[in-house]
Amino acid sequence: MTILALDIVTTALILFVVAAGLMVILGVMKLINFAHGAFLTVGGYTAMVVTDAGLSPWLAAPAALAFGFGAGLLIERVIVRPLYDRPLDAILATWGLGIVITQLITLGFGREVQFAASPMTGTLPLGDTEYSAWRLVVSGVALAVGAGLTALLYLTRFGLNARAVIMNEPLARGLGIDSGRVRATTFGLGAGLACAAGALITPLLSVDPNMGLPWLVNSFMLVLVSGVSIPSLMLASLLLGGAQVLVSSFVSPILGGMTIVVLAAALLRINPKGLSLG
Amino acid sequence: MTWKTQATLALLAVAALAGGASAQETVKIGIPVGLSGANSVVAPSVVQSSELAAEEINAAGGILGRQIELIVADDGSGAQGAQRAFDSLVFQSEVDVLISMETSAARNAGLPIVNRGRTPYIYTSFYEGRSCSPWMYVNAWVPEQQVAPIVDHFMAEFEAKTFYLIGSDYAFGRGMLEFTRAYVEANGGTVLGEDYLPMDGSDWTAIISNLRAAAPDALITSTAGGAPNVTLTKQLRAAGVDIPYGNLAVDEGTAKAMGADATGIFIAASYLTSIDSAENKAFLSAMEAKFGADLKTPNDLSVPQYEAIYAYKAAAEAAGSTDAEAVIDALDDVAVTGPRGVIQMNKQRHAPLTMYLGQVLADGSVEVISTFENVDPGEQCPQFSG
Amino acid sequence: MNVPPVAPALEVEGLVSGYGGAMVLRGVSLRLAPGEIVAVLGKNGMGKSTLLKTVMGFLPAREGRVRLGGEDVTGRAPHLVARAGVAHAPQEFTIFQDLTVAENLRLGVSSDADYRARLGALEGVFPRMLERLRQRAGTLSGGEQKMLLMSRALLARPRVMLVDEISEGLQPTMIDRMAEALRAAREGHGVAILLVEQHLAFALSVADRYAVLKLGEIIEEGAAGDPAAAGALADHLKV
Amino acid sequence: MVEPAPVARAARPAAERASGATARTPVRSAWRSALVGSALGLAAVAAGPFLLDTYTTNILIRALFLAALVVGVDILWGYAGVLTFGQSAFFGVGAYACALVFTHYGFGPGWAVGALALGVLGAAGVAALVGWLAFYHGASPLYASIITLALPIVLVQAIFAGGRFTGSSSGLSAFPTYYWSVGTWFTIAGVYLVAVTAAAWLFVRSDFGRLLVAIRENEERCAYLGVPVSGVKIALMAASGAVGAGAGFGYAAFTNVVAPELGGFLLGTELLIWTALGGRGTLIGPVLGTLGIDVTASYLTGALPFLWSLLIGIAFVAVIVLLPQGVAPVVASGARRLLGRGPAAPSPLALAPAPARAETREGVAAPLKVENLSRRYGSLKVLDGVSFEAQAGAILSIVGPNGAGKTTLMRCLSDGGERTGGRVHVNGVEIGRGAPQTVAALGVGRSFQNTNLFDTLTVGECLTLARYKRDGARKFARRLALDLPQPALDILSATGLSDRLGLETRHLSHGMKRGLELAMVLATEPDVLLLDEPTAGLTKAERTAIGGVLVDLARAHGLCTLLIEHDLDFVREISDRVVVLHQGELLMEGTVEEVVASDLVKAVYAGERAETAP
Repeated sequence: MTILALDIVTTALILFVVAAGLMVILGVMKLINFAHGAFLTVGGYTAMVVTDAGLSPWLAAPAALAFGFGAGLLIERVIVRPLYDRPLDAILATWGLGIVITQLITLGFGREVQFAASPMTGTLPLGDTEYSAWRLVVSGVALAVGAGLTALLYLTRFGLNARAVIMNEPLARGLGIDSGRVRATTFGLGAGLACAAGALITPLLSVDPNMGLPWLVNSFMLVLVSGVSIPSLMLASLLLGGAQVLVSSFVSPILGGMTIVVLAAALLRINPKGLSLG
Repeated sequence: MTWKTQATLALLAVAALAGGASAQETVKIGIPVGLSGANSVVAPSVVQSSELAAEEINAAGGILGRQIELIVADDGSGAQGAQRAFDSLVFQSEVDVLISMETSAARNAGLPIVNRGRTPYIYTSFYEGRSCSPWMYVNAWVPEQQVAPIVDHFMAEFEAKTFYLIGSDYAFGRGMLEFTRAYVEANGGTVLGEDYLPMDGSDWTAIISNLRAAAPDALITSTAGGAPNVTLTKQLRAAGVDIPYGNLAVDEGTAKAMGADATGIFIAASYLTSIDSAENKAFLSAMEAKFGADLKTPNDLSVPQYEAIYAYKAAAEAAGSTDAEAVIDALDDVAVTGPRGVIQMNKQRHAPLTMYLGQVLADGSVEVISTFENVDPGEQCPQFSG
Repeated sequence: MNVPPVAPALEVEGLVSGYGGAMVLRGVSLRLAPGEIVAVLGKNGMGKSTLLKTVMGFLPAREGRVRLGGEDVTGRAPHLVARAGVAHAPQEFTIFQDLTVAENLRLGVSSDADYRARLGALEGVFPRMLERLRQRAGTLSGGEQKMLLMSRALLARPRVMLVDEISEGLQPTMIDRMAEALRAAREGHGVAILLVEQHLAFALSVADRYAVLKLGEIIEEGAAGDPAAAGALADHLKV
Repeated sequence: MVEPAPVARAARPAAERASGATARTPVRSAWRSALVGSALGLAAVAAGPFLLDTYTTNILIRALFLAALVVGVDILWGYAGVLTFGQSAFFGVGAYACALVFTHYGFGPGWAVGALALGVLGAAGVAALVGWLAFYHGASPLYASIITLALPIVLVQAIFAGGRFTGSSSGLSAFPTYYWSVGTWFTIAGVYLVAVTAAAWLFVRSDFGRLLVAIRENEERCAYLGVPVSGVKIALMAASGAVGAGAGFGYAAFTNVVAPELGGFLLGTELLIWTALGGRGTLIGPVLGTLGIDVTASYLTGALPFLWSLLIGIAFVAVIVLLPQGVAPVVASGARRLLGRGPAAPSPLALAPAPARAETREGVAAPLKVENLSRRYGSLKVLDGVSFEAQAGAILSIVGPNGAGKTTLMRCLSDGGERTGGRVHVNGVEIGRGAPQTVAALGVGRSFQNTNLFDTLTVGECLTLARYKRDGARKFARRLALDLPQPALDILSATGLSDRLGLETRHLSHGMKRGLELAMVLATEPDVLLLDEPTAGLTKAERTAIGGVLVDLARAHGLCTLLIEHDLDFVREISDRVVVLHQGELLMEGTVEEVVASDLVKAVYAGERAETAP
């Protein structure tokens, strides 16, 4: 029972941290970034490069965050900016971008499955049982990311400007806020978070050019259901991720794979606002 | 895979396109293999051993006096890619023979094309058994040859009564585990659970929790070769699972690549680098000499590939031509001595094999625990029993 | 050409703009000296709000120029116009309903340090805002929302304020407060104010000059103090 | 339902004669181009096996089946604007129908026909279900995309869950099938593609095809004209699903292998890429794009697999960002320039007056009755307790300052889903929660404040569209004669639109757009006319003309007209009664004189009315 509860909580938090970058971009830019899966992959390869270079595997996620932020700024400038008023085209263009990134990775690193060293292995004792140490670490990081994003949005000037742009962009511009810059920074932040998440989940997985793809659709569904707020993304991850664990454990792991998609589509049909808390 | 090998492949393919004029002079061997996808971990080693075989044979005068030309095509480890690869090799490059290590999905997708193109096909991957085609021979193991050593060892050595089975949901995974379940139950054991994840699945959390809840004496897994095997093993280790762990799909190279996580895994194989024979030592040193630092550890998938090329040479020479039907007829009769010993595919298109039970050590090498001579593949394709 | 000794705070010259194919402004020219208050009067749909939106850069000017202190800002993005010293108090979607009063006010000032330094100045004009800093703006009454809107514009310390129908729906006492606030802004910081209004009495009590906009053109201009103006204007504006 | 009125039938030959021997009518040219294209296509199919080697023929067969699938994607996305990621699922359903039946049940001509029927009907059923989920009234386009994205994922997981039955990840192969020669399969695939493409070609050039474009450009407006938008999209989805399943069936029978990838999300996105690169909304572009890219991919996978995918990826991004319409239109306009042919053909549409409707409105209650209507957004009350009646033959103007709730009122009267409280009766029938097309069917016609019509439709096409409620839409042809009610004809001739039936609406002047807007609403023959600022931005002369038409409509045709107006002079000239809204409440209702004389109203307009803070 404890294990099941831990499975649910850690799965939810992992889903949260993986989806956070997508949510940030959708929230501020109203833009669905289908290159999210590719960004996760970039994070995995960053982890591999960092550990191959002999650096501490703990540096993988921060390095991925920094790299993703820089790449995100560039990508926003070149590809995303012309698509702000064409949301469906933006999905397609970012999907295309994902293909390009995946192929570039393949050209650079080869298409085969590779490995990155883990910062830690084995289990941690937890009450009367023990549990995967790295899953617990990732869960902790996810909570920190949630807290950090909340602080960024609610305690800083950038966060205030970003929220103003989300709520009413023309009014924000009329007050002298450069919404273009807010968007660019946000895209960088979202890309950085996605890359960092990719680096974080790498110790649980292997590194290959398509490693991020399976996460894309689930992240997408969670973010849409959550209606882009941090607490509701947390809630959506917990409910839908929990359902996935339950279905996988008690019904079939294969049906577990589509739990999130089916539940999200149904929830959005019943209430187009999903689980939005505000 | 690096830029360099890729460029080589590209050159090979370009050479194949441009080489129409010299088609009469070379023997074309098509190698559809999973350079991307699940098999990408082992595929480079298969390509390397093929290259060595071709180089050795060409240096010794080729087949029937003709040089060998290898044409490698990526099958993406799946059915869709295999169709393209087989189509291109059979109908575009018009190869004389297909020799390849592939996933079961890719093999199944390729067989109709092989049948249509009437091309001999030597399948060099261990698999779930009972795949039959008038154009296909198999020189690697099937469950009848491989499962018994591991289960027997677990039952005898660890007094294992209860087993848990985990696999990738595809023909090989299910085929192996269904055989294992039957074998366990026939020997008085119990199977507490049998769980599958799709081939592209990477989150084994729920399955591992079910496994821990069931608390079996031993675990046997049969996943797709590359990524699923790695993610499952990593997550098992991360969850602290330390019961006897038999892995039906891991090869020596992958075990080495997985590092510490692979330590202690039991494997049953028809080839291990530690086999003490002159042929094996000669093979290993030739590989070392040819590839040096780029060498991928030879393994239970790349060695049958090496031997199959020699088997084709022997059959073509016995038949006196590369005519497809003549070669198919001759393949039954030729025996080839290679790193694994003497191999003859005369049991319903399959081969009796010497099997080794081993355990992965901390340095990634495999320690041989026991040896089973000439294990029979059993009833695979009765229609070819003549 | 004679350059005036002090460039006008805001100069609009031959402005043409509109939505899609429909031209709402058909060549409007206006000039505000620093510290001057000008009221643009007219009925609904005559182009008053369009004039302010075009000055801000929300709508592209098809023809004509907009200058701030002599500097041509035609075609600049709204945030650049705002940074050049223009505060816009629009008529619709005026405040961020889901942000607090304090956050709304902060957004009016480009730096948080300036915001903290200037906040006290509201004490004399709209002390109620200081009491409600932590309240969500959407829960304020209609009149308080207008105060917030005006406070935000004042805190920006702009060179030019564009004020769109601030009097609409307000009680007379509140209208007087708005008038005081506008006069104080002009006197304290020399702000030039362009008022768009339908409320004749209020407009004429605050403004130095007036202009009447009808069907996108200025059809009449004059000094607000002229006693004849009120009567003539009432004709233009009656139902 | 598509049968034209007798008058029109008599008029049509005359219209055709009038258009002259040299005029290329879109209808005829569509049939002619379809015939020529089909002939060329079939010739290529016939010649293919003789000219191509086995390998190329092999990969072309697969590409031909995929191209037939892409036709459905292009119709949905390129024409109707539904971005679908899930078309591959229908392909997969067809393919698995073939494989499952042949593997597990039996093989033979009867089984083959049965499996094909199972696949096609199954896919159509799944598509209809998906459409029902995705296209409810008020659904965002994004939601439809989400559902189409979920579909292949669910299908693939279902295939995985099928274990031995579906072959799970490995798929099924080596089931019995027809080992016909490659040439025969090539012919089958080629003929299927040519037939599908030709039918689609005629379809998109029909009145119904223009309806799809109209839905893409302005779905809401279509609904208000009485077009059952959701029904149309669901039917379209089902039809394209059936066509895709047919292609999948052929693909599986030919290749003898099915795998989950055939129904997967990745293939779905590839279809979009081919469509985008070929040029969405051109049919031929995506078909050629599919053939070109898929065949080239097969040739290059061996040699340059990543480089090729990389180039495709870069081209895709570039096309989406820079050339949203794809490469084909650029090529086409270049070709047109070379051939010196203009893009616009004169419209052959002949207008005729529709017979006056026989039914009378005698004895019916007021055409429009509003009781205690309210609309809240969260805690914000935009309308509160509004009640009034509007009479036949009278013009009721709604005035009030900005933000009084006038446009919201219009919305609540024309869409049953909008109001939060109260009742609206149209011709004595409560509108309930009816979607706009339902309310339109009750007799409400609404014009909008902004004039975004359907940019790429011509004036004639807009009018044809507006007659959908009365005349339906032809699925493989264009109508040549259109009956319009007299008032609509009057407006068209008064604004000069009747001479510009072939002109795309984006080229119209603002005044003409207003005129067309009004004519379209009148073409639906409403009993209740809701007009939101019909004179905004018009010149004095245009106002007067429209005012005259409105008065005439009320007096001579007995229409019940509701009008939102800012220009109070205009209101005074034409209104019978006036309703004044202020802050969501009905401040007063009365005759023009009463309202003008009211001090209260004056106060509101001068901004002097005391507002009590809530």
